[in-house]
Amino acid sequence: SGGRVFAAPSARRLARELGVDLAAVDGSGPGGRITEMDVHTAAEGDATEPEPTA
Amino acid sequence: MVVGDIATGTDVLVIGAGPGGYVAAIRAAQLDLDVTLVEKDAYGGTCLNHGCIPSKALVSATDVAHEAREAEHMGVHADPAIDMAGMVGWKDEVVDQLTTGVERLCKGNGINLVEGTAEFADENTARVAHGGEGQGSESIEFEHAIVATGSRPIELPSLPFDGDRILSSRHALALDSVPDELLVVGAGYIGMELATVFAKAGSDVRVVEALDQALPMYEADVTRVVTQRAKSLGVDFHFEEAAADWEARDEGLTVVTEGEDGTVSEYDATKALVAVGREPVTDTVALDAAGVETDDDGFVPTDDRARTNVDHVFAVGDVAGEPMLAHQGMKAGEVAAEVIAGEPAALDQQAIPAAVFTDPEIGTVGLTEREAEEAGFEPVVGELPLRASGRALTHDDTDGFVRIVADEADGFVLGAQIVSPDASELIAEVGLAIEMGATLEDLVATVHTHPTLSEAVMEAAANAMGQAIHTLNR
Amino acid sequence: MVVGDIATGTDVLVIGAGPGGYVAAIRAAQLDLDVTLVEKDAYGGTCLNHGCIPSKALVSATDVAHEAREAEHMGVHADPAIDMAGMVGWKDEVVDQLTTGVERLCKGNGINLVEGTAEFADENTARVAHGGEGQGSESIEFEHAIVATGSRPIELPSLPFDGDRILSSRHALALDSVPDELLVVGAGYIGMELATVFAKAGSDVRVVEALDQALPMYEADVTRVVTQRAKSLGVDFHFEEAAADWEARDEGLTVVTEGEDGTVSEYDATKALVAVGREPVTDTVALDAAGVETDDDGFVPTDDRARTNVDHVFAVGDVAGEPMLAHQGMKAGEVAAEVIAGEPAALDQQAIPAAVFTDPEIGTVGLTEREAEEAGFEPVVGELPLRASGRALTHDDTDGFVRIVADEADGFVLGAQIVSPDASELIAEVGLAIEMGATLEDLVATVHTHPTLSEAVMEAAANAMGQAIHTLNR
Ligand SMILES: Cc1cc2nc3c(=O)[nH]c(=O)nc-3n(C[C@H](O)[C@H](O)[C@H](O)COP(=O)(O)OP(=O)(O)OC[C@H]3O[C@@H](n4cnc5c(N)ncnc54)[C@H](O)[C@@H]3O)c2cc1C
Ligand SMILES: Cc1cc2nc3c(=O)[nH]c(=O)nc-3n(C[C@H](O)[C@H](O)[C@H](O)COP(=O)(O)OP(=O)(O)OC[C@H]3O[C@@H](n4cnc5c(N)ncnc54)[C@H](O)[C@@H]3O)c2cc1C
Repeated sequence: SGGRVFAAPSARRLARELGVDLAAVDGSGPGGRITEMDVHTAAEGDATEPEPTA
Repeated sequence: MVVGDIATGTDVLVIGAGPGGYVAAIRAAQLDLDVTLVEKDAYGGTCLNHGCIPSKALVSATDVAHEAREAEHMGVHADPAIDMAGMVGWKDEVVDQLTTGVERLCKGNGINLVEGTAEFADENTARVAHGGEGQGSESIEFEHAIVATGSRPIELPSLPFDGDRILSSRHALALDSVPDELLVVGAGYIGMELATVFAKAGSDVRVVEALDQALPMYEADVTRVVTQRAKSLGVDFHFEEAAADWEARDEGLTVVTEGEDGTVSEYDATKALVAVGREPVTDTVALDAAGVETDDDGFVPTDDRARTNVDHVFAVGDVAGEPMLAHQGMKAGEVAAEVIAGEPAALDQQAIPAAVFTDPEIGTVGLTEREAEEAGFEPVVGELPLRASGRALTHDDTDGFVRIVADEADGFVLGAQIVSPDASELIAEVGLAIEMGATLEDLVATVHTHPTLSEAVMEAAANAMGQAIHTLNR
Repeated sequence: MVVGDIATGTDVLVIGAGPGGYVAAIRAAQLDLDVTLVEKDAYGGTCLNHGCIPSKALVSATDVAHEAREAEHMGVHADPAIDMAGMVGWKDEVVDQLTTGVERLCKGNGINLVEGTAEFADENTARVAHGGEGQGSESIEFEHAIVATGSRPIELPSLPFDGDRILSSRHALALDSVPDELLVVGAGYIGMELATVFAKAGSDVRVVEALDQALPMYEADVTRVVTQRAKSLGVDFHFEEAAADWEARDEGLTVVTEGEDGTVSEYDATKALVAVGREPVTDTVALDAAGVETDDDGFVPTDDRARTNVDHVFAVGDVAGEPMLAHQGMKAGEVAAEVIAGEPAALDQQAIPAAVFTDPEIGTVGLTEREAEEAGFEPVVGELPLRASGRALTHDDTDGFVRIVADEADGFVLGAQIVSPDASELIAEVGLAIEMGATLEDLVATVHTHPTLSEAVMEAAANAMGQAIHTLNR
């Protein structure tokens, strides 16, 4: 659907903070919306070092 | 004030104290950075002094008069008279309160305020020339700079501003009497807001626009409501005509226009207001000394961290390009400050709302149906006409509609186009819905107060799901 | 109309066509159920005919006059006069349009409309007595029934309604002249809205309230703003006094009150409006014939599916108890219809908003700080005073504030208390935030249009995070 990632601003900020690429996260929310929990899960499951954010 | 040439150092130099600059400065100071804010003119920039605030003050004040004048059928008999000098005086008080407030907030946050014009000397130094003779100048060394120099009205070579007969929006917001006949060149949002203000204040208003509709950035059915209302206020539209020349005449002027087909027309007016767009202000600041690039239109390109091509120099607000709106500048100011402070901030908003404070207002956020299609969605659209809203009826204001655009497949809310009283307020909810990834169902399930216009947002969403109560679903 | 006693059958019998009933009927019809809607009086019930809509029409109309009267300092000179008969006539037109609209929507959705009073005969049958002599009656067999019989004003034995000197809200909304002196008994939301309306229309208004503040369901600082404004409109408050007796006097009356301490006072007035609450209407419908129980206050208890103690009988709206608000009734109506149609619906809303259309308005949704504590949260609170809002200044209306309550630990938005112009509209966004499980950060990250009052919602949230720009953070 339009290639857009659906996630609340707080989840998007968390993804930046943890260096998670939202496009690669499976959302568990309605319609595939990505929750903060999904971002944490993706960050833990990711063996690579988080990217620097600033 | 500092006299003579002394050198100071700062973590963050902010150039320009409009909405982009003062918000950046305050946010940076909150994040414990040492901040210097330079402003050459007045705190609050265009927005507080010559833009958003004064225009909305006049919109509100003329609206009070207009509503009272039109309320006989509601049992209210009034014959309001407008004293433009009094109205502008009140507007100036509003502006004063807010600009004083901005200055106080800056001081309260410990920002170093410098009055003068800042020009880059090199990548890490700016010179500030203090206004007035013998005021001297100072050198400021910075770790990071935020350019927030804003924009100014575009001048037409054929109709150059003189502040007397040919006005910019800034002049128009400071008139001390209502012009008998006002010719507005340009039917963008500034032209349309001021055309409405002066029509309500009693001017005979004529609008000349080169394109074929008012507010050309909006969909035709959105614009139609506002154009119709403006016509009923006596505004006379001339589309597909461009201002070509002018001539002084008694106390006023004659403006010559040229149509698409070469037809020449002449319009007499007391004053002409030219509102054909705004251009970035970069000629005050010597960007090239810092190595900062501009694009072909003179704007400073930035990335999603509000960063220019020079890593430690940021640009926010109108100088950074579209959308040239105060809230975009403020958000970019916050992001620039947070990025400098090392926070994981970004300009990653899904939707920047925009409002036009005409009668009725227009409020839009996110995608139109067409834009949603172009973005690869399969949009579903829901609408509630305002005449089906109880609150709109009690406001005696039923021209308009609320339209919600969503993705058919998963119901995600993608956008809204609202034409209604307080549309500027109503879009806030849809903006949040878009940012949250809310679905139509989420909007419909949320209980909305009765009777309000916000119910129309819920009902438009319900209509998109085939579940609206107060309109038959299609 | 059906004459004589015939029997018909229906999937869903809805009794009462107020907001609870007509919405239930429309939603049930949308879900392909065969629906019969019985109304004894007028489509739209209390809300459209004698409540929400007429009161908001008069609020809006008197507001137009009031704003124009008070705008001299803004350069608008008007001396508005109110013609109450004209105003009430306009209000009646608004009501007519909406009630006709409801009838048309019901028909458009294929609902079987029956005029008359429905009384249960047994668990699956109701008798409808058609109004008027020789109109006969009919029997309706139903699979499911939805009781939506609403509420009526509570009458004080010491001050019984006579529609002439002693008025209910319904009478007050239909006056054809402005009473010189109006005594309002009860400072709940209906009393306060009407006190404001008549003060703006020119009455000398006096409010007598048994408790020690107006709008006692709200926090003291919320109420204070509205009480102060009412006082500046000339409303005279007498708290901790209860109406005890009355006596006719010339064209008006004298009302006797008794204070907490036994002090007796006498107030002369042209009319008295008694607005001390509303009680459920169940005496029209013979609930016991269907086995439906009521509680000690006469309300029909329901579960989160809007179901009564009898499985196939539902109750929605005021008859089902607090909050006695139209939007609560509508939502319950939808849920009842959906549950009957086998959908997984429930009254699981996290927050039911409420508004008081005084000057300024009050809008609340979700929890107050105290309620959040009681619910086991550790609340954090953010506020923006309206005098820090640019839009409030341009509205010339800066008394009030936006307060946001959130959970300290995870930032979830829990509630809002808003006192401002259009507070009834502004709470929509916070309602959505609560239902979505949005955090303070989500509200702050969402770009809000400048200049709007909705920015104050964002700034109050930012204040709770220590990040507000336009107010110093605590
Ligand atoms: C009539 C009108 C109505 C408008 N209404 C709205 C509205 O309702 N909503 C909305 O969102 N937007 C509105 N706008 C647009 C809004 O005003 C701008 O988007 C906003 O002001 C941009 O903010 P900024 O901080 O980028 O620049 P500005 O507000 O233009 O501020 C730039 C500041 O930088 C200073 N400056 C420039 N160069 C230097 C230098 N070298 N050294 C020191 N100082 C310098 C200037 O003096 C100025 O104070 C309106 C504009 C106009 C003209
Ligand atoms: C002055 C005033 C202002 C108000 N303002 C607001 C406001 O701004 N916002 C808000 O949310 N709420 C407001 N309310 C409250 C609102 O009006 C009620 O919450 C709402 O009307 C309840 O809807 P309902 O469907 O339960 O009942 P009602 O609207 O009372 O409708 C019940 C209907 O049932 C009919 N009926 C009863 N018995 C039978 C029977 N046996 N057979 C057939 N028909 C029957 C009645 O004739 C009536 O039409 C206001 C109320 C008043 C009085």
